[in-house]
Amino acid sequence: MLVAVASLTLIATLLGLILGVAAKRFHVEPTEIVAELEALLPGSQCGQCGFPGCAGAAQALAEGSAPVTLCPPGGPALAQALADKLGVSVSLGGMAEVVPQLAAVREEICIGCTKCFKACPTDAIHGAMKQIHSVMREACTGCGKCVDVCPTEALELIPMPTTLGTWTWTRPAYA
Amino acid sequence: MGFKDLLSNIRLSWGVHPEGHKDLTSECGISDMPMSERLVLPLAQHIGAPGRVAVAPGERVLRGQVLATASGVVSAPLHAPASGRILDIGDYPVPHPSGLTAPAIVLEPDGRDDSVEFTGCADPLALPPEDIARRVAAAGVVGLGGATFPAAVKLGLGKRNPIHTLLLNGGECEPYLTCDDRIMRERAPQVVEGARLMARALGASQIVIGIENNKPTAIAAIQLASVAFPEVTVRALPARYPMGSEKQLVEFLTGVEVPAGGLSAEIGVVVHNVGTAAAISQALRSGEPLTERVVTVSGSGIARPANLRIAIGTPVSDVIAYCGGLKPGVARLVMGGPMMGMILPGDTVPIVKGSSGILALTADEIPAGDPSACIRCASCVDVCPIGLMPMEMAARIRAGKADTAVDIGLKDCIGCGTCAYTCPAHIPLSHYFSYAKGSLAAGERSRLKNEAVKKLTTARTERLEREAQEKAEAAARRKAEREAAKKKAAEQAAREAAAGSEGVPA
Amino acid sequence: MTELLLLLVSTALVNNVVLVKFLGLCPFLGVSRKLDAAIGMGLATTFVLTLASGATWMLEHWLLEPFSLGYLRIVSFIMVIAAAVQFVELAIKKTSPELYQVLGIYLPLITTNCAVLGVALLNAQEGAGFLKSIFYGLGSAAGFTLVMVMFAGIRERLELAVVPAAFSGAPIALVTAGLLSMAFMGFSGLSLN
Amino acid sequence: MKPYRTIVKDGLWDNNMVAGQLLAMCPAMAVTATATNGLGMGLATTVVLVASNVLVASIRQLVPSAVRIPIFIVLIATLVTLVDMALNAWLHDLYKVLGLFIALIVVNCGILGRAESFASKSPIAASAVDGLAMGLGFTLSLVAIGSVRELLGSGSLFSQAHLLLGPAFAFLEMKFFDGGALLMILPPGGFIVLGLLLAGKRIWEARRAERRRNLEVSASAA
Amino acid sequence: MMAATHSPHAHGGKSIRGVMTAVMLALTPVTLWGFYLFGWTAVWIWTLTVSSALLFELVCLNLARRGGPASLLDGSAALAGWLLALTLPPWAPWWIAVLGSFIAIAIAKHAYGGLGQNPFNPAMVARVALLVSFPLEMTQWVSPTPLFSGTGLGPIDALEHVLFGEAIPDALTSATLLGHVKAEASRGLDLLASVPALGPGLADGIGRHAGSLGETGTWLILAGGLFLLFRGIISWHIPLAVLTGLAVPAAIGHAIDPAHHLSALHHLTAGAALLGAFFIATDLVTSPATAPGRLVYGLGIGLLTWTIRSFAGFPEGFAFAVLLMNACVPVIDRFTRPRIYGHGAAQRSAA
Amino acid sequence: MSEPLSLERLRPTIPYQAAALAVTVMTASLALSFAEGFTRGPIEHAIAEDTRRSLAEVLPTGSFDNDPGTDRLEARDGDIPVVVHIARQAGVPSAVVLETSTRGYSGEIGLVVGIDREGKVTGVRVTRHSETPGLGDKIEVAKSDWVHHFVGRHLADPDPARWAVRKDGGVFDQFAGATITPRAVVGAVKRSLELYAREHERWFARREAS
Ligand SMILES: Cc1cc2nc3c(=O)[nH]c(=O)nc-3n(C[C@H](O)[C@H](O)[C@H](O)COP(=O)(O)O)c2cc1C
Ligand SMILES: Cc1cc2nc3c(=O)[nH]c(=O)nc-3n(C[C@H](O)[C@H](O)[C@H](O)COP(=O)(O)O)c2cc1C
Ligand SMILES: Cc1cc2nc3c(=O)[nH]c(=O)nc-3n(C[C@H](O)[C@H](O)[C@H](O)COP(=O)(O)O)c2cc1C
Ligand SMILES: Cc1cc2nc3c(=O)[nH]c(=O)nc-3n(C[C@H](O)[C@H](O)[C@H](O)CO)c2cc1C
Ligand code: SF4
Ligand code: SF4
Ligand code: SF4
Ligand code: SF4
Ligand code: FES
Repeated sequence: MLVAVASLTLIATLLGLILGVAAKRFHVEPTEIVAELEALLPGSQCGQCGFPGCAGAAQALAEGSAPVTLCPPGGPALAQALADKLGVSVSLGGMAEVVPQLAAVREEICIGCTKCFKACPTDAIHGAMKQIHSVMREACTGCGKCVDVCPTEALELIPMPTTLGTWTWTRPAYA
Repeated sequence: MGFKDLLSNIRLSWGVHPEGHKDLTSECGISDMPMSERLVLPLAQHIGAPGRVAVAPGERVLRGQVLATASGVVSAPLHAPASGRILDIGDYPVPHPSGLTAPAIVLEPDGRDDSVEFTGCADPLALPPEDIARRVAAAGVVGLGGATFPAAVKLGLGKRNPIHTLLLNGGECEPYLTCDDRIMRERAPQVVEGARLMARALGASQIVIGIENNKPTAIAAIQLASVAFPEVTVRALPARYPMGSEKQLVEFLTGVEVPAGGLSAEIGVVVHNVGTAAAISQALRSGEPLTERVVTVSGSGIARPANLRIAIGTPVSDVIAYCGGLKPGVARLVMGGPMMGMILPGDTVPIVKGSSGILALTADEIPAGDPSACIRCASCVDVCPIGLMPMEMAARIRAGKADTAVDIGLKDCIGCGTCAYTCPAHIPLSHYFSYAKGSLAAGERSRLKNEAVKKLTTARTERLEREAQEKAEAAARRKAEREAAKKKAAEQAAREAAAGSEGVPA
Repeated sequence: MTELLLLLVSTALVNNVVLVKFLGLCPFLGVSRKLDAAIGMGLATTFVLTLASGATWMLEHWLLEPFSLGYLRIVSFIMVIAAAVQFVELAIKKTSPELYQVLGIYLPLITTNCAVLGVALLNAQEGAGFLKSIFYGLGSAAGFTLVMVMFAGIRERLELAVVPAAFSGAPIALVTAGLLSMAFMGFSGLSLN
Repeated sequence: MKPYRTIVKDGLWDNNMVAGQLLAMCPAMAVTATATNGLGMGLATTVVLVASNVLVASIRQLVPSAVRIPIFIVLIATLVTLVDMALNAWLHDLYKVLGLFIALIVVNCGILGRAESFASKSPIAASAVDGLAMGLGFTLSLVAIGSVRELLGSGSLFSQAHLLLGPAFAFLEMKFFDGGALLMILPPGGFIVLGLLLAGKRIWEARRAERRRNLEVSASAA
Repeated sequence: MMAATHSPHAHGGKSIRGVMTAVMLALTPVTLWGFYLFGWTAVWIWTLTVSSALLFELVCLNLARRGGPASLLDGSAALAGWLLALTLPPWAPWWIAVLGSFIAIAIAKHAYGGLGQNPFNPAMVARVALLVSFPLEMTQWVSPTPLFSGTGLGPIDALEHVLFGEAIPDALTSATLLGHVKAEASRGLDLLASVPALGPGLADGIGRHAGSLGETGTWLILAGGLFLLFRGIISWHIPLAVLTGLAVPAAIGHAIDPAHHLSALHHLTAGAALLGAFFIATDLVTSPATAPGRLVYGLGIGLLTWTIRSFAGFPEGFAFAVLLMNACVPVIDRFTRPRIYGHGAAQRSAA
Repeated sequence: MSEPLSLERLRPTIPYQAAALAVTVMTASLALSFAEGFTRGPIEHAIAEDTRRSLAEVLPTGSFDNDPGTDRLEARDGDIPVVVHIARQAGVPSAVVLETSTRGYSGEIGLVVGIDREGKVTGVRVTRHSETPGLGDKIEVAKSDWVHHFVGRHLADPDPARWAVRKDGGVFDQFAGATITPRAVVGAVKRSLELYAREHERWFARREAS
């Protein structure tokens, strides 16, 4: 019995030592997943995802309490990138239905107050004081902040128009 | 057909033999179609940047006048097919499956046919190579084989890669189409001359003209026309779709494959369509730009099938009317061949530089049968000329994993539709691939946009911070100044108080 | 030599650990969604299983048997196995984070991948020699890897199939495992004499 | 911390060891040729699970993470060996029925799974409840699988229950017909039956969800 | 405006129904021959299997709310039932046929989502499941009782037999060649001594011996198979590889130890080898998609069949071999993808 | 917990880890060793009782008064090891029980065969097997009374040629769909009888002499 206890204890001590050393040797810093996720997000802090901004969205993603498709401005490409990062699979089916939006200025009403210009998180609105403002299609994420602040309701969100360059074949219907 | 060709024919394992339907038009000589009353000339008729408008509405233009100039490295100018008045510049329906409109110039011919002065050249073969390319570019010639790549740009490839061979593509493997066949039969000397011009521009020492063996008359005509030129060889190709595809043609005629994602020029080969060759010869001899092309009008739904020389911009409806109109029972209008051509959303769209055919297909000519599940028969694998596994790619795309379809070659797919043609389950395979390529491109666009947005937001945040800091600094400065002033004032007041006089409020 | 080879065949195919002996089912079902992960898991298990077969043989023959400590067999075996697994886990975590992410919670579970302990215990029960023990471990692991790979291949294909909602995921995977196991019954009674 | 209700519901149904997590599959497949065996394995496992959860929860503060798995597993193995010895010595007849399962409990990865994912992070009482709920959920699954396999495979239910539970339970033993589909009591049957049961569970849950939705709709309409 | 339809605007005209019909056509001669050979019970079993397969297909399609009569009539279910019927004992009880169809159609096919989605050959899944579940019923063979010869049962008696399962008259029971060999081998007897009937008679190709419909009529099966080959329904790779994979080890084994190993010819003509090589291993859904893959797959089936026949507990291993190789198909497909144009070592120098 | 802080600090250190494992294992092995000490006796007793009972099952009641479980010797039948238990009535051998084994359909089948002085089978039981449930497992008494058919048989009843399953021309039933298992058991019983016939004098003599 003594042999049993002594030898097993000895082995255990040895194994414990080896594992302890291994744990030190092979120590890996836990990755800052939240920071990495936030780096992927657009960073426009627009709040369309329902979180107080991209940082909150990243936190929720890391916790798994938000789907990777949470960010409308990011679109399917971002969802895919997030899914890859988190190692989950994603079905972009539902995402494609969300038509990207774009702010449009009704020029006849715009008074050039520059409120929208100041509100836009992506500097997508151009125009100087007292001049008609216009929206850059390439930069606007459709967040609607400008619409909220416009005093004359000159701004509205319209679906991003399709051109020959952006048109794509639709998904074939499946029998 | 030589023994070697026979061997290669047996060795080839890809491709299909669609029913040709070429007899509908193969004996119809090329005839001219009268000018329409209104021409619609889209600015983008070629691969690359759309042309830049050079005229204004209401302006009168002459035949051959530049309507839009080339607007980049890969672009081509657009010329007026007739003299007349510019009615409008705006969005008009164009030949595109989406049915969308695109910027176009509308020209009303006045029937006078006044033209600008053309500077032809009696012996274009004497021109220096750069001159040939320059004149081709000025004439607005684009590839007439379907891809509409600006021909001059391709002629410039010789500068970057040593080109040893020019291949002339007389495959015309699409069913119904006979326009290339007719051009080779009727304008063989022009085709050969065009080829020699291009070879000169490219610095290529040999010219191989490949023609499918179902066009014996054309082979004979081209052989006759090229008999005096030792650098030109004519090779019969097995009649098999898609023999006319550049990659297949190159491999068949040279035994070398075009590297994935690369150009055939990388292996010293450039491919041009026979029609393009004829157009180049004509453009250089007469100095006239490309404003018309030969179009096969065919299909069981057309009253009088024909091969017509048609002015660019002519509405399809006029073409159909000229050919006796549609017979009852037409199910589909197609521009191009049935394998790769596009469905036309309507007949108001114009003929463009890339239109090789107008087909009116009846119900028994088009695929019937609803798609059902893939039975993994692998017919699609067997016929794919690229060596892809179409059913596997389609399954991945259907499951929402287009990105993994790329891993197994989606980007290598040439969209030839051979797989869909053969699929017993009627799965729209090539549609899946177009869809996936489109959504991947959309994804890429949105990724780029995200990056741009990200840059913009960071810039804005930095700017706001800077501004805030500047404001703060300014405020601090002002405060310091105020404080200093106050101090000074206080001192002064103190001094004044000390002096016994009334203090002035600051 | 032929005997050892036959032993390999018989442990890998006829008495397949997973499909016939019902050992190691949790990783078999859990890590078979991707072919690459399955191969990784198979290799990790092969390593651990072979290592454990050798280590437990020594334990058995140098300690437990001489001092008749049979009652400590389970505890001592499992301690050695657990330590070996944890070592492998730490090493993979360091050397290949991708593999680590894929194998996830299953790496620690190799410990109780009952195949490892099961094979060790069976070896002890059979009183197999050292080399035979090692080959027994190797053959079992090969069988494990083999069915993992086949199964993962099928599951990758099932991901693309239009499986009815009631069956998609675990249910159809289990039915597939059943059919696979049924196919392996073809080897039952396999004897080479 | 989760409320007890959730812990219990998780263990019995939502996060059921077999039907939800696909853990502890080996015993779930290996011993379920009859419902009785399933019951025996389930009960034996429950005892060990509760004990190991309690033990692990009570020493969790002391265990360094680098060696936690070896420690947990050694504890579990010791527990099992102790139970094995005790039964063998003093309840030998029961041991002859249960012996097979007890050796298998050691390798039941579900037990370590609970130690890792619940007991090592929860207080003792919650761990005990978790062990009990998980164990009973496990038993439930095993009996379900065993019943279907036995019924289809040999036309009976709970055969030899009196050996496990005592003669008073002989009434459980039922015989419906002779013969049956041998496949069901062979290895493939285990997988297939569990697969079909899981599909059934899905369908049932979907129906229930739909019914509840319908109720809510009609309630809100009212 | 017409809806945007993608090219191609032409189709080759192949259809699933056409493919399945061709296979059924190819099976007709051997089936009719089997009817003649085994009499009315065989007719009833075939009818029951095929009709119940269609019935289960209809039920499953309805449950999945997929397709209507068009999907039902694509022929795949009828074909699966047909092939299963060809592998069942011709005097089996009715519930073997019905249960078999259920397993093939509902479990092996529709649980996976129906046509094209199943990784395992439905008919073989059903056959193996039946064999393992009911070894008795599945291994009771009868000697041929040709129609009109007076030895067999009339249509009504045969139906009664199938439905009410009276015992098969002892005088009729017999063993298949492979079953006989296995039984003798299990008693440790020498083949040369114990199987005197191993003359060329067994390989006569008309198959006047006990077995399933698909094990008899060798020449007719071969003819049907060649018909499919020439119609381009199946490619030559799988049949050739299967037969090679079976014949080569069989020949070697027989040369080394004729007392324990049947000759290659016997292996090829006995049992399900030919039917399997041409009609079962070639099932499009469950076989690899590329030529090299098909060769690997076929060789694997042949080799495994020989191994199981020669060494394992079952007299016939074809069905098991098919299922085992079915399971390998995704892996085979993955590692035998064709080389994509323009990738890899294809840059041959210009001719 | 009074010193969580120091524990926090201690836990990651290597010696602590090694010690934790060592202490666990030590406690475990101590506990097991003690338990083993306590249970060894009762377990041995229970096992002996088991053996005795299973031997008694294949012997006629009241045909012996010794403990055949301990009155044993080892023999070989070809390459199969056989344990011979001798039952005595007042010291005189009255019967033997052979513990033997044979290869069935899947793996070994363990058997005990009781044989009385005249060479008649007094009982057969299968002690372990892994035959297919539903097919080959009818050799268990719990499943079927098949093994009872051996009782009273001896080498001349039936004559040796018919000591086989019906399928092989013998008198014993095979099971529907399973011939291999019964064939194996019939063969093993026959071989036991032959072994007995060959060797029993020696067994009885040696024992009586000692
Ligand atoms: C599937 C496919 C089929 C094609 N068939 C032809 C053809 O029959 N004739 C042809 O000239 N070009 C055909 N092309 C286009 C050629 O690949 C190539 O772009 C063209 O020959 C280049 O000549 P171009 O620039 O003068 O048009 C085909 C392309 C594809 C993808
Ligand atoms: C779907 C179905 C499955 C059946 N399965 C079996 C079975 O697995 N085993 C069986 O013996 N009888 C089965 N039967 C019952 C048979 O019809 C028949 O009653 C039985 O084989 C009588 O044979 P016995 O001598 O074994 O009692 C089944 C019947 C049906 C309808
Ligand atoms: C799944 C399965 C399990 C089997 N198990 C046994 C078995 O336990 N015992 C046995 O003798 N035969 C078993 N067999 C063997 C077959 O029934 C074999 O055909 C039979 O033993 C040969 O005897 P026969 O001459 O009665 O056909 C099994 C077969 C199968 C398919
Ligand atoms: C050449 C060919 C062979 C076939 N062989 C089988 C077969 O062996 N078993 C089967 O169930 N179905 C067979 N089918 C029918 C069909 O493919 C099968 O039911 C599918 O596996 C169901 O998804 C075959 C079909 C064809 C075209
Ligand atoms: S929707 Fe996207 S961009 Fe807007 S705050 Fe949320 S994560 Fe940031
Ligand atoms: S919606 Fe308005 S505020 Fe938002 S990005 Fe577009 S322009 Fe800027
Ligand atoms: S469309 Fe693409 S996948 Fe289909 S055959 Fe052509 S190249 Fe191959
Ligand atoms: S041709 Fe159609 S049915 Fe055949 S494998 Fe390809 S996609 Fe599937
Ligand atoms: S119980 Fe989980 S691996 Fe065996």
